[in-house]
Amino acid sequence: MSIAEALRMAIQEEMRRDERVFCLGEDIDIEGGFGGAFTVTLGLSKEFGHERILDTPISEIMIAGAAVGAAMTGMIPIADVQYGDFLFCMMDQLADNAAKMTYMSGGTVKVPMVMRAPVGATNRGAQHAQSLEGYFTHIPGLKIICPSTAYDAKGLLKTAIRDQNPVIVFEHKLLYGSKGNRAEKSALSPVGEVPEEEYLIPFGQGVIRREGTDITIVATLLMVYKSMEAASILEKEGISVEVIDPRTLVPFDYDMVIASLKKTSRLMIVEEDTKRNGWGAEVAAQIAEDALYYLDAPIKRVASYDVPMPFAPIMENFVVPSVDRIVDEVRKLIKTEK
Amino acid sequence: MSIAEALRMAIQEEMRRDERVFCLGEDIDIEGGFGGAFTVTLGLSKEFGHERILDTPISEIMIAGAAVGAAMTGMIPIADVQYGDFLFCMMDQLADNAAKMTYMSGGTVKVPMVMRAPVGATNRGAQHAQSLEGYFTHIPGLKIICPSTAYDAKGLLKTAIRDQNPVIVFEHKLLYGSKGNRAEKSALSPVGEVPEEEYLIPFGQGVIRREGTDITIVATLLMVYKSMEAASILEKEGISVEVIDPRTLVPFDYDMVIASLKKTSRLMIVEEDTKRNGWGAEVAAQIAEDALYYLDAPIKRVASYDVPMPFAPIMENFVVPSVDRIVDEVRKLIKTEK
Amino acid sequence: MKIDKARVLKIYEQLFLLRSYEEKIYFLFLEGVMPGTIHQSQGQEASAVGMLFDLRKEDYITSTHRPAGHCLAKGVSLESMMCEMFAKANGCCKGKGGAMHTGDISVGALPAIAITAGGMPVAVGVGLSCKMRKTDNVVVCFFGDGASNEGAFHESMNAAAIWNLPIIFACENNLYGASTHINMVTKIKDLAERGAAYGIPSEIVDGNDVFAVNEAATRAIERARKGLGPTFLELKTYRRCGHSRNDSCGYRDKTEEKEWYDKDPVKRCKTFIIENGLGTVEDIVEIEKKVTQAIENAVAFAKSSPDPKPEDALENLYF
Amino acid sequence: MKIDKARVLKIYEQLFLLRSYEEKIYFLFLEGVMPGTIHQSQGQEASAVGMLFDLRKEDYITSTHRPAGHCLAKGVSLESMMCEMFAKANGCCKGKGGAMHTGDISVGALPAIAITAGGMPVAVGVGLSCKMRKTDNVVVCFFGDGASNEGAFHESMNAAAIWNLPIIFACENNLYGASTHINMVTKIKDLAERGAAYGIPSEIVDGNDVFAVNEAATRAIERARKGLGPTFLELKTYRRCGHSRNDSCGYRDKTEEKEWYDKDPVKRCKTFIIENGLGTVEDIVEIEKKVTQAIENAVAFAKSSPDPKPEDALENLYF
Ligand SMILES: Cc1ncc(C[n+]2csc(CCOP(=O)(O)OP(=O)(O)O)c2C)c(N)n1
Ligand SMILES: Cc1ncc(C[n+]2csc(CCOP(=O)(O)OP(=O)(O)O)c2C)c(N)n1
Ligand SMILES: [Mg+2]
Ligand SMILES: [Mg+2]
Repeated sequence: MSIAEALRMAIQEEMRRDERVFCLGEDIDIEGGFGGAFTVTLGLSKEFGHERILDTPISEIMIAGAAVGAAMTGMIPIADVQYGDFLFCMMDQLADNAAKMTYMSGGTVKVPMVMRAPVGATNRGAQHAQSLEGYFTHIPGLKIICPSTAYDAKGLLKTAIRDQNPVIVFEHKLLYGSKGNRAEKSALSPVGEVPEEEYLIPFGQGVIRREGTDITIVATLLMVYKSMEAASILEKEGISVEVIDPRTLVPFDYDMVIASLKKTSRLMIVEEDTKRNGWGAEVAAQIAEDALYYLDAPIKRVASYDVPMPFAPIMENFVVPSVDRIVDEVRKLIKTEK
Repeated sequence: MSIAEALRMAIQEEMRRDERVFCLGEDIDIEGGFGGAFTVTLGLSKEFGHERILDTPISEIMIAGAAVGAAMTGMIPIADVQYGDFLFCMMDQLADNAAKMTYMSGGTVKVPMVMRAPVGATNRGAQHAQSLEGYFTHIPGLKIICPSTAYDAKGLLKTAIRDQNPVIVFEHKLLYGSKGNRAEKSALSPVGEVPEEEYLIPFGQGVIRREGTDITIVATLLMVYKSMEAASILEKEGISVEVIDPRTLVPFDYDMVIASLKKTSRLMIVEEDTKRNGWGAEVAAQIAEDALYYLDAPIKRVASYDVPMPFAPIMENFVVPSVDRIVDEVRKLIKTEK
Repeated sequence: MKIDKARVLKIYEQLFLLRSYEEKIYFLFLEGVMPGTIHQSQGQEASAVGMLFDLRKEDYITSTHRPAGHCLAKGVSLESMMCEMFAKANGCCKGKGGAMHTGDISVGALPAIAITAGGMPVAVGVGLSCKMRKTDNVVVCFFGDGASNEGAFHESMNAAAIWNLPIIFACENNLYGASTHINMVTKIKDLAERGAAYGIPSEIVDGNDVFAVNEAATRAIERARKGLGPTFLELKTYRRCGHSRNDSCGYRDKTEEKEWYDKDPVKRCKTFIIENGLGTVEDIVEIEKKVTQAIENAVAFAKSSPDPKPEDALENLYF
Repeated sequence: MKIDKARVLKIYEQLFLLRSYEEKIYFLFLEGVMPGTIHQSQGQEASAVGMLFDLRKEDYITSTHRPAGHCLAKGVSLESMMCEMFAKANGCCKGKGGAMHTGDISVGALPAIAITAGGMPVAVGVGLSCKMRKTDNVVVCFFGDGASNEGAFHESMNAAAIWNLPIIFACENNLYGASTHINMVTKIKDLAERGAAYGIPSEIVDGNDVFAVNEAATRAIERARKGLGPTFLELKTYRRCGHSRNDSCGYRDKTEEKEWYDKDPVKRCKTFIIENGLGTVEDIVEIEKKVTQAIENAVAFAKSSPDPKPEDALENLYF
């Protein structure tokens, strides 16, 4: 099953289970339309009607604010952000209202809402390419998740929908496996097993995608796959890489990373977000605070360079971490000796 | 001279020097009004008229966008953000337009603009208290400065106005020294010498506010003063603290910090921004990548706890780093031995 | 208009409560016992009371940085309001919200949102929720003249219109956004004209006449309950106080102030009652004594209430 | 209306250029030689050409995610546009901008902004700059029907109005925002009604009649140059193409499409010319050959142009 299908199934199951759950967003299920930019909500209005699959005007402030208001008063909105970049247009509603209402009310109000935001560079230029994790991990009161497989996508989204707090789901455009008109060139579109029976995945539990002993790579979304590829190349050189996919950034599974470091004593963080103050900065800082003594080498961050995303594929491929770059950086890091 | 006066003088001098420079913002110089929330632009319309000291509607998207458009076409806008928190309302214009225009245009367009944003907690609750540095240091294409003295305020703001790129100035509410109706309870309002003759302060050059040998503290704005106070308390215990004020966050003076670490081998970052993914995370991560071997202890970040700012002073004082907390953390860090 | 004696006296009691509460807060603030800042609503009582007098507990309001009147009129308890102002642990927001964020969801008052127009998109969501849950509850969304120039206003009005949401947009036009006169920041004569841009019926209302406001509110609320959609009410009113804490209003024309002060909504209601024999001077005195006492009690209660513990700051981040 | 022969033929040449350019791009895109996505403007040529035909080089435009027509009509060179589409180093944005951000400030075309309505506040700043620098230059701000529901639209219209800025707000109402019909997302009949909410004079224009558009533009530009402030023009038009790349427009009514296809602005102009004897079939053929050749040359030029170097990505972050 593709990630797009897994997400759709999660929404469908939760909407069947709980009538308070509904979707809103731009072009999410217009008759004859796209089902959202990446087909996740395609066809859901057939079963649930257009009241619960609510197509909105192009009004991001309203979309986010409406989600907050509905969540505060008994509903469970799932808002579709057509491209993650547009989160900037709703930033105030998310940072000042969604994230703060429970706290400002002294715990008397809850805001159970989900924002789904596609991220990643796909040759569309600087305003449709950003990975915005680092902006949102910085906001107290939000939970941030980033599923990289169909299994995780379904299990984590269902957990997000049942969470009593605002959750932002970052989904990667090249991992959806969207079909037809909405298919993406150079997409990876991993297909994964998803069990028949219902399951939920708790937040804050990473997975070890590959075991290794020489170095620990922490990566999310598309970078998990690039890191895995790098790992198998490096294996041939006798370098054993452990790849950890934290799956959720807030909360974050530091236990798993630290346990891994005790073994490998080397840490590399691979993210598509730009480097300066990306989510990787926080992970590096936290490890430098809590697990410094396990390290035998500097903490290396491999991230998009600190520039807006350029349009030309030649330049985009240079800015976004590539398998080659990961491989090179690992080699260098392995060489450094304390 | 107070920081508010120093900023006003910088604006005045630059507006006299270059007719392209103008100010815009809400309530910045209405007759009989406040001169901005912190009196920085008070009275400027007398000399420059209301065309160049432009009072705007409460329209943050427009204010930021208008600054971008004016900057792209031959003007040099200085936009007043009444409270830094409202930057979230303009986030898209700043992140997607101001920061990207030069790059997206292949270097054919310049965007010389300044956004002035007051930060800091002053018993106003969660929506008028935020320190937003960490959100903006993450945006490639912006420059971020944070003057903590009158001398720096004038010199850095003048440099910002002459810069060919978008600059965000974070100013601290408790440091302005605003007078009369706009004075702030519990304000520190440092008064500082400002020379007669003109001067500019280049970006990327920190200052050592106090020399020390046992530990390096990197702090900005109000936290510089709290760190200095902590340092003098610790001195009595025989702990010698070096306090570095980077003055600008983008670019950042890593040379100065690393030089200091060669001496002290211990690093603490003190920031009012919330901890997770605050600007201090980037500094810690960068040091863990470039200067790990100089460290004899974990990198400690003392920051606001990861919650929205509570209203009650008792709680606010607990959330924001206090002199006591800094002192305690330094003591602990000094004890830790590699 | 239903003007039976009891009702009118209750309305006066509300007006007087809002006025006395704010006056008391002002006094306490000057004493220096209250932290932060205050944005008060003296002079605008008729809009809060007139709009909310007939709402049900299950109906909702969204409010602004100037929330005291709205909250009290919606039924947030005097004690919990006062305790919040004193930053006490038993304040309506446990001391975490403060003067700009008072509210109590259990009586339908969402915690006030201090970002100008920031509560409007939230009101859209509340209206959507009332509709989707198939209730006939309504939402009164308060905002100011200045807020009508925010993008959030535009997106919210349009959404409420296309979805026929049970929302009453109550624009308290007190002529100023902070120090800025509305004529400096919009070219149109009446903000009510903006309703047409969304297909929302609008009315201009004398915001200092509590009965006029209440009549307009009654019409709008009925439309909303019937599922006929939102209404935009422009309530023309005026601040008798500064924008925030010690603001001497140097930006306001003194004759303008005088004119409006003469239209004091509290006095007007009192006069109306006496002149129409709906109540005696004794009734009035009675009410005022009762309210004044209640406020004194609330202050005493608040002062003797427990402060939050510093570490409480780490609670309630998540629900 | 000044309809001298030369002028009319030049207008046709422009229309045909825009149409042929987009058709060529579409073809190349299907071939798979172009990266990313495309948002094309077939069917909307009359609005770009009619609005911009009489602008000076010193005047400005702001554009959208659908910028090709606007850019070409403002004078961005065909070669630099084509090179940008091919992501070449000598594209109008050096290959860094791409299809959604084409522009060339040296001819007054700001790099297009792909955030819906995101260019409108920028246009306010450009108008402000034109006014403050005491020029009589004007700004044509293009946006779509969908953009009119963004907060940025509201804040920009209001600011332009109060400051009397020399801006022409050109709303290309092609009935859809992506797959969403305008009637689903706004209740009003004509978007032009929104001008009144800001005190901005508005006109409804047949956006598929290049001469009608040009006349309205002429009036609006004159007002702007005279310092009389902004105008809001609603240009009723239609996409002959998908919203983006391979979009089969399954959300559009086929009879609606048929009706609009019959109003093809390029054909209409051609017919007008022939019927009114303003040009011969030969003149037309002449023009079309010339334009077609120019486009072929541009494609050849672009294909043979150098790619950027990977490391070029690190240049131009700051000016
Ligand atoms: C987004 C935003 N911008 C600016 C402010 C600062 N501010 C607080 S109240 C206010 C004036 C609001 O005017 P209006 O909407 O008329 O309400 P009033 O104060 O008159 O009740 C301003 C500018 C804010 N809180 N939020
Ligand atoms: C803020 C924002 N929201 C959503 C989008 C995605 N998007 C791109 S074009 C478009 C439709 C715009 O409609 P309209 O303004 O009518 O312009 P048109 O495409 O019809 O030319 C949408 C929703 C965007 N680019 N920016
Ligand atoms: Mg007002
Ligand atoms: Mg459209």
